[in-house]
Amino acid sequence: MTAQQHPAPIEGTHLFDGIAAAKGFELNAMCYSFNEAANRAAFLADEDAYCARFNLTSDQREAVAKRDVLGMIAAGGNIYYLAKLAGIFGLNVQDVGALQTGKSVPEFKQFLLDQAQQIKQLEATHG
Amino acid sequence: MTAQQHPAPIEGTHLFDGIAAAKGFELNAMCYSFNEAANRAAFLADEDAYCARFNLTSDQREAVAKRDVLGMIAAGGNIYYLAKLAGIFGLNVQDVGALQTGKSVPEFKQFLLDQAQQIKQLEATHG
Amino acid sequence: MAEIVGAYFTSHVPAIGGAIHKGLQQDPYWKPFFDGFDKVHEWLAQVKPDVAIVFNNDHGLNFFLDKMPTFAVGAAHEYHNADEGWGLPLYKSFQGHTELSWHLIEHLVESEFDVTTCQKMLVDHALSIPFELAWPDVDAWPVKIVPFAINTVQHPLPSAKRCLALGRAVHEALKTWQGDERIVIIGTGGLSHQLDGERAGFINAEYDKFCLDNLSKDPDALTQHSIHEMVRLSGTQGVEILNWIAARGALGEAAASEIHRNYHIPISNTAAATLLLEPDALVGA
Amino acid sequence: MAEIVGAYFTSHVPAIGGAIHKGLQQDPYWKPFFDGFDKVHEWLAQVKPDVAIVFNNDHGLNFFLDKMPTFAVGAAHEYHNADEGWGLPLYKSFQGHTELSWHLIEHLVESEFDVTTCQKMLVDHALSIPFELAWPDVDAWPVKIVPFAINTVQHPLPSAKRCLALGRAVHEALKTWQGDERIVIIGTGGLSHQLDGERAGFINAEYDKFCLDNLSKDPDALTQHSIHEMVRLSGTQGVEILNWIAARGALGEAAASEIHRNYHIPISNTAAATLLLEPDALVGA
Ligand SMILES: [Fe+3]
Ligand SMILES: [Fe+3]
Repeated sequence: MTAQQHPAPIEGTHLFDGIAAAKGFELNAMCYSFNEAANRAAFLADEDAYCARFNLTSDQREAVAKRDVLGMIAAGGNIYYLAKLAGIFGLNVQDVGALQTGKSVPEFKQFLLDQAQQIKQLEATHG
Repeated sequence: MTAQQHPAPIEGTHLFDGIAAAKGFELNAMCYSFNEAANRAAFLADEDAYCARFNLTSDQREAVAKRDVLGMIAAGGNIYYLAKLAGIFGLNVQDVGALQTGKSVPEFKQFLLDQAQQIKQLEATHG
Repeated sequence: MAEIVGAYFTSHVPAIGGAIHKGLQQDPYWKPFFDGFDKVHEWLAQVKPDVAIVFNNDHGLNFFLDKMPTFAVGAAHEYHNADEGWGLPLYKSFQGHTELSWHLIEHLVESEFDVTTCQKMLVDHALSIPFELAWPDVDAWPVKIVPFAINTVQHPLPSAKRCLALGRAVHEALKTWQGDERIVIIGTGGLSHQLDGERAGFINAEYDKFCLDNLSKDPDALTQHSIHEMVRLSGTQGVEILNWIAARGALGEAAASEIHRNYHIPISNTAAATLLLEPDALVGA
Repeated sequence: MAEIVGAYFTSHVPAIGGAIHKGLQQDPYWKPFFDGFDKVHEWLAQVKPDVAIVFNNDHGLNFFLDKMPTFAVGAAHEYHNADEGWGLPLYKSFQGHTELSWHLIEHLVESEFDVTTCQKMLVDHALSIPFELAWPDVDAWPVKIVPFAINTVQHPLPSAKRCLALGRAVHEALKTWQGDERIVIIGTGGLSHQLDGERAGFINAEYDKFCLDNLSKDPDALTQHSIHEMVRLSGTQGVEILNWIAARGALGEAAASEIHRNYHIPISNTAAATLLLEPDALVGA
């Protein structure tokens, strides 16, 4: 099918291609619904009922229940939509980054700050 | 703007271009809503209120009130959406054709039947 | 290895659905049109397709002016019909072939076609009627589909040249498809007709003949006319021939043979046509 | 005669909106980023644009997977922000320039770009934040807009080459526009960042420098990488550089001069950059 055309996978990276999208449609549809405040409230009021309404697969339902971001991605979730679900749990992109990389949130933030060193290295190389 | 790029107009023909679409958006949006039976019923129950809800322009409102198809087109209506409005009035595409060409419905139907002669003419020419 | 068995083209006038529903196939008004399908049934029974790639146009059911794609490609697991505004009985649903959809989409975007991908898509009479005509007595469609919707509503429309190129890019994509399906290409709509304006009822048999004569052997001939010229020649809705042109492109660049043609005036406001083409050489994918 | 005054590029990280809202511009974390806008304010006050053509990407507000366009063009009278899922204060609305939108669309479809036209379109932080940064103290935006949304969500994405060509086609279209506006081109998003997966937090200053160095003089250099290579080099969301590439194309084929650059790591999970380019020759339209 299409996989054969793809070059080597990128470590720790999951391209949201057609195969992922076909798998993740229900989960992403639920997350997209969270653009509306009433839907966020309905999810918080009865998470099971809300997930059932969107026909989540069992993998998707389990990943949502566990707040398992990598599990959601494995089940076809796309980060742009998942970010709306994360917002309901009060999680920002650093929290989500920490969850996925196995770091604590302060560690993940420090990891980001440390990357400023790349600029100094470049300046040293290129003058 | 874009008009200058266009070749000579086609008699009796109104291209649904950007200028028409920008003018007709509200009317077409109302007609598109008629895909839902509840909306068709709401229009029939209170035409004025329904038109007001979609912010029709006065030209659009007048054309709808008069069942004036050419007026709707002049006000930016597109036939694919207008056909849904026509359906509410029980009008099919021959009725709409008659309204636009100033023919009676039987005359318009005969006009269509008569065009079968084009085939005989072609056969006479091409053998 | 997948095989392209040929292409089937037909008009999709909504009233045809009503005639089928009422069983009017032998009525004098309808008989000359429906009689053109005996050969289609025979051919389909012979070539036995299991996938259809369908080029059609939406009539204000799935797309509105808020988001009007030039080329939309379905990538849904299933496609449902819905009320088009007239409260008519709904047509049967279709099974999608999502893997093939994404294979085509991958190739099309790589080939610089800027398609809109639709993981949900309602289909209207333009897709259902050609199927009702082709397989009149089935409970479920015998083929899975990949539907393409070409913008014939909001000008500017894609040119005939661009639509032919879209079809040909689909053909190229099929060459690298690893499945073993038997694929039929379908183009729907037209031929000449005009629903709107003082010229409503316009029909042009000469231009229709030009299109029908050239589709098999020289489809590039149809790309000589601009959209404006096509509207002049075939009417505001006659531009649905764009679906036929794209479908012809999907059959490949090689010449094809016309194995059946029916042309009748009028069905409703339209010059109605049915056409079957077979590729001259067996087209493996 | 319309004039293209130059191009303004910036990251659009949602957290920037929060920092503006809380007045954190002088906070040590934010200062190195916000200080990069003094020059932008000065430049805009000098070149006084009244129309902006903006290349950005939707983040799941206006588009969903049911209808995901490769290239969408706004043709609305006005564009509103809406709740993106976090219940944050809404950003100001924008006035559209529908005549210019349709002029561009006519040219683009004629040039075989298969755009999706949007007569209603919600805009998200990707459009609003660059405006909040550029004109921080206005009650209403001083420019009308024509927004372009490039698909950076659903793979396959359009290639860098295709996005550059899209921008260049916009530039060609501007040459035949009869208005007398002063047009600024805007590209938003990036630079390198990755929100998802085990590689979340990935940043690549070397690739960002390659992009920034080449945008002015040799934007074609950015088209050497496939989308897959771009994800590898810049992260899953770093592909928002596609918006910058399209915007650079709209400035024209000629070389341009970099008149300002700011680059800072990190803003949120992102390498944040701000860039101003001016065409080397005055570009009349
Ligand atoms: Fe049609
Ligand atoms: Fe972004």
